[in-house]
Order: sequence, then structure tokens, then C-alpha cells
Amino acid sequence: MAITEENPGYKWVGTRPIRPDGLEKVTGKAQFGADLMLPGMLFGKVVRSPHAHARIVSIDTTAAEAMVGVKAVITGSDFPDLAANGAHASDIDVASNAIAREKVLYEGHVVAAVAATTRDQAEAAAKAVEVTYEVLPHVLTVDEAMADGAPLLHEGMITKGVDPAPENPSNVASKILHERGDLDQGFGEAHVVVEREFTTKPVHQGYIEPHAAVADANTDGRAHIWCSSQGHFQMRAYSATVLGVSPGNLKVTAAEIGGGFGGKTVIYLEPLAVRLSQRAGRPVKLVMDRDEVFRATGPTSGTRIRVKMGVSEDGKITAAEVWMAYEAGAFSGSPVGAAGMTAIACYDIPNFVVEGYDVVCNKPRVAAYRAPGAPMAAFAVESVLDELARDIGMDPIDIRLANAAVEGTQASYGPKFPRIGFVETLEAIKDHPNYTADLGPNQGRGVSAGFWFNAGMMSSATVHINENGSATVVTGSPDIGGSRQSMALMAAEELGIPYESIKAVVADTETVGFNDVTGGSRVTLATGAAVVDACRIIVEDLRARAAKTWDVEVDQVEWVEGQAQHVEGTQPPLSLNDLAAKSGRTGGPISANASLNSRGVGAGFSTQLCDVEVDPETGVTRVVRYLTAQDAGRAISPDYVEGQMQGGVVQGIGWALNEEYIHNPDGVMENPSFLDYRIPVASDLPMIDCAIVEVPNPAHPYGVRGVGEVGIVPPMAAVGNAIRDAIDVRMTDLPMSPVRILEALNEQSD
Amino acid sequence: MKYVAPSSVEEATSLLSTSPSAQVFAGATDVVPQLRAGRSAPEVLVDLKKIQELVSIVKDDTKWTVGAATPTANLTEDQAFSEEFQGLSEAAGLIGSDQIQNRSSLGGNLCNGSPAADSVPAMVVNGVRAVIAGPNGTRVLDVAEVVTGPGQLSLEDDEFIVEFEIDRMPERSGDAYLRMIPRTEMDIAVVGAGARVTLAEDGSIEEAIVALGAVAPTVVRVPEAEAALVGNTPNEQTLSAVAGAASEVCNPIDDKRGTIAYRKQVAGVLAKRAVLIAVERAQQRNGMK
Amino acid sequence: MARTHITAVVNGDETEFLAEDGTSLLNALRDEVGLTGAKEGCGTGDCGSCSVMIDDKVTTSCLVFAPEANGATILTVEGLADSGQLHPLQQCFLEGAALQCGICTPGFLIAAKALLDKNPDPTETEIRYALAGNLCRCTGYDKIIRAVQEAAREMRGQ
Amino acid sequence: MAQVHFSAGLRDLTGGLAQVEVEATTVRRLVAALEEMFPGLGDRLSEASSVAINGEIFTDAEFEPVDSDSEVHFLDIFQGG
Repeated sequence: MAITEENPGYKWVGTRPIRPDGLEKVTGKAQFGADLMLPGMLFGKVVRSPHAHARIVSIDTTAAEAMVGVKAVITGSDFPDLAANGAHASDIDVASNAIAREKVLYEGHVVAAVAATTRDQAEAAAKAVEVTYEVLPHVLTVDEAMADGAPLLHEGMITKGVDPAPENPSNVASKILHERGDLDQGFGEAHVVVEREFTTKPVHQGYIEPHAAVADANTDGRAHIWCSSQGHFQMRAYSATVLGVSPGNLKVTAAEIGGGFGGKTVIYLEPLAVRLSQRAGRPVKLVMDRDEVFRATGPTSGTRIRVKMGVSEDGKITAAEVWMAYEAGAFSGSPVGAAGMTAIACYDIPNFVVEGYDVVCNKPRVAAYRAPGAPMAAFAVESVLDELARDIGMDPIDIRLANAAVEGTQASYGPKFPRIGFVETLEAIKDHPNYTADLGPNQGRGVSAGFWFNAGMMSSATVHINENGSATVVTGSPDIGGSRQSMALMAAEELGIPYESIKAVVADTETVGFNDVTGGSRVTLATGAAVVDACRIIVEDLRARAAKTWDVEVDQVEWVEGQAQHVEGTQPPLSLNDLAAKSGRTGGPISANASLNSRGVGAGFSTQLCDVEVDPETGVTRVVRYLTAQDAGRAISPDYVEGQMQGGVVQGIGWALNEEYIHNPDGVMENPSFLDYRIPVASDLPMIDCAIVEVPNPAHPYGVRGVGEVGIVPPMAAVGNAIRDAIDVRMTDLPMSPVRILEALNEQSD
Repeated sequence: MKYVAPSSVEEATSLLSTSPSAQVFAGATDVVPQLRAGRSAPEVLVDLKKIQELVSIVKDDTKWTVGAATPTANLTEDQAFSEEFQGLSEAAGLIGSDQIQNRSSLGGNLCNGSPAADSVPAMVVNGVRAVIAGPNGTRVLDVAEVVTGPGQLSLEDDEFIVEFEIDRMPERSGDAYLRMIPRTEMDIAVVGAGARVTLAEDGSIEEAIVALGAVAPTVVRVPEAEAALVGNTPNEQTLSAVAGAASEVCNPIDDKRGTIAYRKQVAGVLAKRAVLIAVERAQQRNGMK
Repeated sequence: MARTHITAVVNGDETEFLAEDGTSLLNALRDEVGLTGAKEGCGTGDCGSCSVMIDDKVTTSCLVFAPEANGATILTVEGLADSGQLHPLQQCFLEGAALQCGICTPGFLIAAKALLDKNPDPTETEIRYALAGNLCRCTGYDKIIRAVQEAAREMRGQ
Repeated sequence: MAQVHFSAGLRDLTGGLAQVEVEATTVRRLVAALEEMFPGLGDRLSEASSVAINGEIFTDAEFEPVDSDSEVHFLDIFQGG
């Protein structure tokens, strides 16, 4: 592990104790989305479109309603028509994606839902809902969607960001543009220019837990929802919008969440479960099958990206031109904006144009996926940079060092970088033994780098001191990968009490203040800051209580290692236990809330090194060695920082080699299973070596930057560059499957 | 849907002849996904695992008899069997995860009718015979004759496979099975290749059988490859002929798992490699190497 | 649909329940027996989250018809700890941070137990192949493999 | 005067200008001043952008202070995963 700055004497931060929720999760007690059972609960089933694009002519539910055990059947008309109500466009999209009204826009789009007393009855009833469609022509890719005369998904869609605005509607929702300097001049100064075109396929977050929701509605309009999501406050907000009720009427309890990676920031089942429960007068559970997860929940965009870059003889990038089109799926909102901002953000480039398009097509609406938008752009840019380094005979780390963004560099997306740790990640790779390890026959080595903003946003926390001096830390950020542990570690550090005497919990929407989603690598930063703030309020309170007890001024009291000490030592110390036991005498229970809109987000960088071996006769690629270096700012919980780094890398390896959505010409997904949507299995991988770099974020009390996302940005190019090194073939289309590699090898030998 | 578990072959056949819509199963590792996908909806599920002879492995002087519902894990864990039929044991061991291995069977793998079934090319090269029970008694059919097309069997609706007969491996012989999948596990073969060779005393190839999976509607033999091998050693020339013949005999499809061109090319590669391994095993077994 | 009365020893206790014949053992365990430790991640045997031991053999309970369990001995993750004492695998998963979201953990623990029952001293490669039927999307498997190695060492008394 | 920079996507509303100087003490006052200079820009900024002040990125930063030597960039809103 490479630590660039010494740990400043923390007792708990940076240690590796057992996570607070671990016991429940290794004993099977933890309650995930589908685990809840309520008395009288019904099972629901969703009816989905078999067509990629069709007008709903009619829906006949009479047969389904008449079936044994069926208690409710709902369709789009059971929800308010937000478009008719003049709602905000993005809310209309959320509602239209939750259940279709006039048109279905992708295979798997919801058209109805049923609830019945058993699973089998619900399935039978779902099959009995008769939907008549008028099938419309569809578009599946950016190429098809942007073609002249392409069928339109949304007849009124005029491209935003183009001046003057186009007169005619199209499938292009918006255009983004970033530019600086003079492109012609930059390419004129280049010694070598490389231009390549890349494509990537939609890939799914692939969380192992399918979406699940249980709703229990009351007759007074209130309802309780249990669901696994990355943000139960967000689920509440979206559900309220779709149902047309006040958020305060909905209580959402966060079940344990079985993976999300961005894909569980979206509602699918929750408002349907509530409406079914209202109609049936009983609790309703809705759980997706795996094939529904693939067909109807958010993958990330398929893309087409062109990159042209030039370098001087000494490896300085003189110009970069990037063109990118991102599939949004059925509704606008692909991550092309972030892609445009991140594509070349690792580097200090004087002349560039980055142009991007958000394009709708007849596939499921894309959802966030770990550093949304950045990985595809990085695949393209880092592949071209690898070519440039080869062309001028420069070491791949050295060329990145020669152009690396540092503190004060004006980022390609606008502002100047504060203190960042990109260079340190490059050096960590270069210093690691993997960088010079021997390579065997048909083996190759690739380097790639990535940038992600990380996010802040809103968080709340409550800290209670219990009567024996233990503490309960309450947040509203679902714990998707060990965040309870980082909350408890920071609270232990602040309060000066043992980690083991702190319980960290995730509370429902009525028990703690608002929290934005667990996403954007924000929880340890923002929710962590709220926990730190709440702890500091408590420490102030404790000092005041000690001062009261000793009859001294507050400034005579210090809080050291969990106890109040008199600065001159004239009083015996008062421990937290003492103060808690007698809290009634000093003002009552000891408790504090803190809420904030986080500031001081620290950008994340990752540099990765991949060794592969390619079988030149079958095109099969195996990763034989992998190293990832990432700037965590501060690793509050190093076990789970490594876990995020390793997990991001392995998702990236899957994206690089095998994962893809395959649609037939009718727009029907052909591989909606874990058998044919091939995420990596244990035997596909080596150990994933980690170098945690710590360049503290000056704006956070512990220097946290956020670690969840940037790890998935470099792997595709790292693998591609290693394949190039192994077999002399540049792969420009993802996934770099055996079929594609063998095709490329055949072309090369022709 | 009704579950029944007959305890004898006779009980099972009579059940099948009286139930209009019955599905026999052993491990159900293919049956359950098909039910879930709505591809079949039988009225009766007939569990064959409670019939003793269907879950057994017996060796005598001339042959092995393997019950059709025997979990493949039992086969791969049977040391004597796995040493004698390394290729067939490995092929059986490729059918899914350890979890699946405790359920999957040679009978199920064959009767699913998938062109990509891993154990089938390995059974074909070893000349395995299926003993089939029906209302009128039993009959014996070469495994190669059981599947007639994707999902299509030459068995009647009221027939099922009781056991497989596998003649003991001759001297100076070895078998092998290789498959290509994009991952290392948990995939359906994109191409599969089985080979068995018997060497003459001088070390040349006396007999060779090569069979391919996943490259045609059924498992296919590669007679030209076999002919090229007989009387020769596996030198560059004969191996190249094997590869060429294997690619030539393919009649694959383009699908989500692979392309025609890829399957043809890799069928050649795997056939060649499988032959080499089979030869090596034949040599090792007889102390030639 | 026909329902069958099933008697099985589940985590050491003789247990009786009714289940529809075509339903999976997984659903029966979850809905009828109330043991929700085994999870459904795919329903087609591809993810391993529903792994349980039936008569000492690990399998994916989503592919088992409930009536098949009649007379069987079943172990789920809930039965892995022995009178409140965690199994070494559970302890090593905790100490080694071998879980993130935790949805796949019950399946991994059962599959790893099945491996160590058969092979107390597996190589890294053997562990990786033995666990290939269990998908984890969070960890990249690194810490899971290490936790199994550590548990194997402890169980061998090293 | 704070230096305010516009991404290329905003320049259809600024008459092509990439940068202006504005006197303001908070982001809200800055946005109001920009709306006065370039009608329509204020709405766009308050609806669909985050703001970076001296390199630090904020969302919903209406009352974040802006100094006379601040460098301010308006960025498209992006989503995290």
C-alpha cells in the first residue's frame, strides 16, 4: 500500500475492524428487499411489453381480474397523467418509465401489474392481461436513431444545446460541447496524430439482488414502502411524484441492498406496489425476475466515440478532438454530459474540442452506473494515448506524467483543480513490482488512467449517546458496501470512544433527516461529514456539561480520548460513561443532529496496470495480473476502500471482455440471464492488487475524497492496451470478446 | 403440476404411458429454466432419481454401467472411472458449477437435446450406448443416435434412458474433450471437441474418433480427420488435416454465443488440441512417454 | 397445483411444511419455512445465491423442486453457526471484509463449506473454480478467496 | 470582480462570450446579475447546473459566497452512480 502522507495519529480512522452489520450478513439474518413477509401479504407481478416500440391500442384486464386469488390489476390509467397536469419534463419521464400510458418504448416496458394471493396466481393473471399493440418501427443504436428519417420515440423532441434550435424533432435530446484553444494549431504542432473510432455496448450494473419492493397502503392515503435502493428518500420522492401524493404520506424503510452501482437510484416497482396495495387493501410484494432486471432496468449507454489526438516528440499532447454519441434508452438523460467533462480531464491539453450527443432509442432507459459516462470515453481516449506513446516510443506512464493534471491545472471542464493525486497514482504504479514483472509468451501489459468528480450533496445524521456511554449513529444513507463502518470509525475518532461501543444504523425516512442517494462516491464524504458535525456538537455539549459539573468555564474543559479533562488537571476526568449516566442532571439526553449540503468535493483519480494472456488461436483473453492505484484522499476504512477498488476493476474487466446487451432485429434482448450476460466469475480472475494513495482532500475533516466510482473508469483501456501489447492488435469495439479478437487477428494476418 | 418419484423403471414407464403431459427429470438443471421461461408446461414432473439403477456406477470386466440420472459429481469423483475415461470425466465435470454438478447427469445432458452439451461429444468418441426403457421393455441405442436435432430426440414420449454402457478403454488408448467458452466456467460451449485414439504398438495411431459439439444441429463425427490420423503420428501435417477437416464438417449458426466463422475456425483448433491430448494420454497410460 | 406435505431435517430440526409441487425448494424455504438466508439472484442456477446443502451436497435450491426435499437433510446459512459459535468461514468473512453488500454471502459460505468438507487444503485455483458458480458483483472476489484460504488454514489447525 | 466562465454549451445564451466579469457576493446575486446581462441565462443556470468556485464544486449553492477574485465556472449537472 502506498501512503503518500503519514496518518496523523488517528486511533480508529484507517483501521480494519469488523463491520457493524457483518454478523447479520454472514448468518442470513439481514433483511434484503425480497425478504420481508407481512401478514396477509399478496404477491404481485408486472406485465411488460414484448415489443421495442408500439402504441398501446387497448388493455383488457377483465379476464385477469376474474381469476382465482386475484385482488388487484392496475394499468397506466391508474396513475395521474403528469403530462396533462403540466408537470416537469423529467418527472413525466420518471412516471412514463414506471408504467407506460400511450406508447411502450422498449421491450420490458411496464404496461400493467397484478396482485394475487400466491405467486402462481399472480403469474397466471399477468399472462391473462390482454394488451393490444400497434407495433411501430424502432431504433436500437445511436447510428439508427440519428439516421435521417429515423422513427421518432418522442414526437416533440427538439435537440437542446444547438444554436439556433433545430426546427424538426429528432431522437437527439441534446448536444454538449467543450472547447479550448485552437484545434488546427494544436494538430499542426503535433509530431504524431492518431485517430480512431470506438464503439461500446450497453452493459448492466449486474447487482445480484433483483429489485424488490413491499408496500402496505392505508385507507387514508398513507403508505409504507420497504425496498432495497440506493436512496430511500429518493424512492419516496419519485414514488410520490408518480402516485401524485405528498412525500410526507409515504414512509420508506431501507431494506439491506444487494448491490446497486447506480442502478438502484431509479424507481421501478415502488409506486406499482403502493397502487396495488391501495386497490387490494392488503400489503403487496413485487420482486423482479432476473430477466426483468436485464430487460427493464437501467443498463448504461452503448456509445460511438471518435478520438483524434496529437503529441509532440517529447510526448506533450498538443490537441484532442472527441466526438461522442451516447444511447439514453427510451428517455433522454444519457451520461454524455459527464462523459464530455471527464473524457480528457486527466490531462492538461491546450487545444481541444469535445462534442457529445444524448440520443434516445428503443432500449431500457439507462441508469447511472459507477462514474456514469466516464468509462466509455476513457476507453477511447486512453487507447489513443497508448497508440501515441507507442508511436513516439515513450513509456506509457511517462507520457501520462508528462501531461498529468496537477493542482492549478485548468480542467478540461472548466475550473482549476485544487490539490489532486493523479501524479501520485501514476508513480505508485511505476514503483510497484508488477510494472517490471516478466511477461510470458502471448502476454502483454497495459496502462490506463481515469478521472471522476465524486459528489457531495445533502446528508443528515443523528448521534445519540446511550446511558452507558455507548453511541448510536443514525444516518439515512443505505449501506451498500460498508459505509456503516466508516461512519462508526469517524464517530469513534471524534468521540474518543472505542469503535465497538458505537452502533451505526440506517434509519427510515421518518426517523432521520433527508439524505441524498448512496451514489456518486459521496457517502463517506458527505454523510461522514454530517456524522462528524453531529459528534462535534455532542463533544461541545459534553464539555459544557463537564464545565457545569466542575463549576468552571467551558474553555477550561478539553475532550481527550473519550473524557472531559480540566486543562489544569484540578478535577478528576469525567468519562463519557460518567456524563451519560448522569445526563439528567446536566440537561437531559445527549443527542445531536447535523444536516448539510456538502462542500469541498475532492476529485478522484485511478491508474491501473493490467497483464493479459491471449490465446491467439481462439481469441480468449485471460487477465493474469492486475494492479490498481487510486487516490482515496483518506482511507477511513481501508478494507472497504480496497473492496471498492477491486470491485470497480472487476466490473471493468467484465465490460472489457464479455459483457454486452445483445438484441435481435426485433429489439428483443437475447441474453437476459447470468448465463449469457457474462459477468466475471471467480476463476476468471487473479487477485486484484491495490495501492491506496492518500492525498487528503483539504476540504474534508479527514481528507476523504470518495472511492466508489473512479475504479471502473480505466479497466477497459488497460485491458485493451494489454491485448495490443500481447498480440499487436488494437481493439476498438467492446466487448473484446474471443470472437472479435479472432476476427481482428485474422484481418491482421490477411 | 404434480411431482411424482417412481421407485422402479416399470413404475416410471407405466406413469409415462398413462400421463399425457409428463416431463422426466434427473437434476432439473435444464428443466427448471425451461419451465420458468414458459417453454414447457408439463402436468406431471417425474423424478427419476429414486430409481436405484438410474443412480449408480458399476464396473465389470468389459464395461462400465452408469445410471442416467447419476449426478456428474459422482462420476468425476469416481477415481477409477476418471482415470480410465479422463476426457469423458472432464467433459461431465464441465457441466456447470459444483452446485450443478451435484444435480446434472449424463442422461439429462443428453436428453436436453442441446447441440452444445459437453458430455455428448465425449460419449460419442467413447462409443457409449444408451439403454432405453419403454412400455415394451428396453432397447439399446448409440448415444450418437439419440439426439436428432436441437431439442429433438429419437426417444418416444414414454421412453427414458435408464443407463449408459461404456466399453472398457482398450490398451494404448486415451480420450479428451475440450470446449471453448469466453469465461472459465458457467458458460455454454461455443465449440466443443472430443477425441479418442488407440495407438498401435509402434506408437502410430491405429484408431481415432473425433466428434464436435455446438457446431451443427447435433454432435458431428469428423471422419476425414479420423482417416487422416489413422496410420500416422500426430505431426504437423496430420494435425493440420484434422483441423481442416473439423472446420469443414461444421454447420454452425450465428447466435449470441458465437459466429459461423468463429465456430468453424475454433472447431479446427480444438479438434487438433483434443487429439494431441488424447494421444498423450494414450502414450502415458502405456508408459510410452 | 398439487401441494405436497414435506418432512425434512432443516438446520438440525425436523421440519414440516406444505409446498406446491412445481415450486422451488428455495421459495419453499423462504415462504413456508421462513428461512430467507438463501437468496434468489437468478432463478436459473447461474448465480449461486440460493446455495444450500442437501444431504451434504451443495446445490442451487432454485433448481430443486420442493417435494424433492422430502426426507432430506438440508443446511442453509442460518444453520452454519453452531449454538451461537460462528463457523470459521463466517468469522473469516467478517474479519477479512469478504462481503460488501452481502447478498451473495450466504451462497458463498455454503459453497465454500462444501469445498472445505471435500478438500481441506485447496489451492487458490481450486477455490476459484469451486466458487465459480457463485457470482459476486461487489468484491471482485479477492477478499472472498483470501477469507476461504484463511478459514481453511484455521480449520486445519494451522 | 469575479471571473465567470461559461462552457461552450451555454454560449448560445451569452452571445458567444466565454467569460465575463461580474460584481456579486453570493452565487444567487451572481446568477441574477447574469440574467440581467443575458436574458434566459439565469434560469438555465439555476435549473441545470452546478457551480465551481475556485475549483470547488457545489450543487444548489445559492448562498455560497463569491469574492471579488473568485473564479466561477458553471457546469452541467451530472449524476453519480
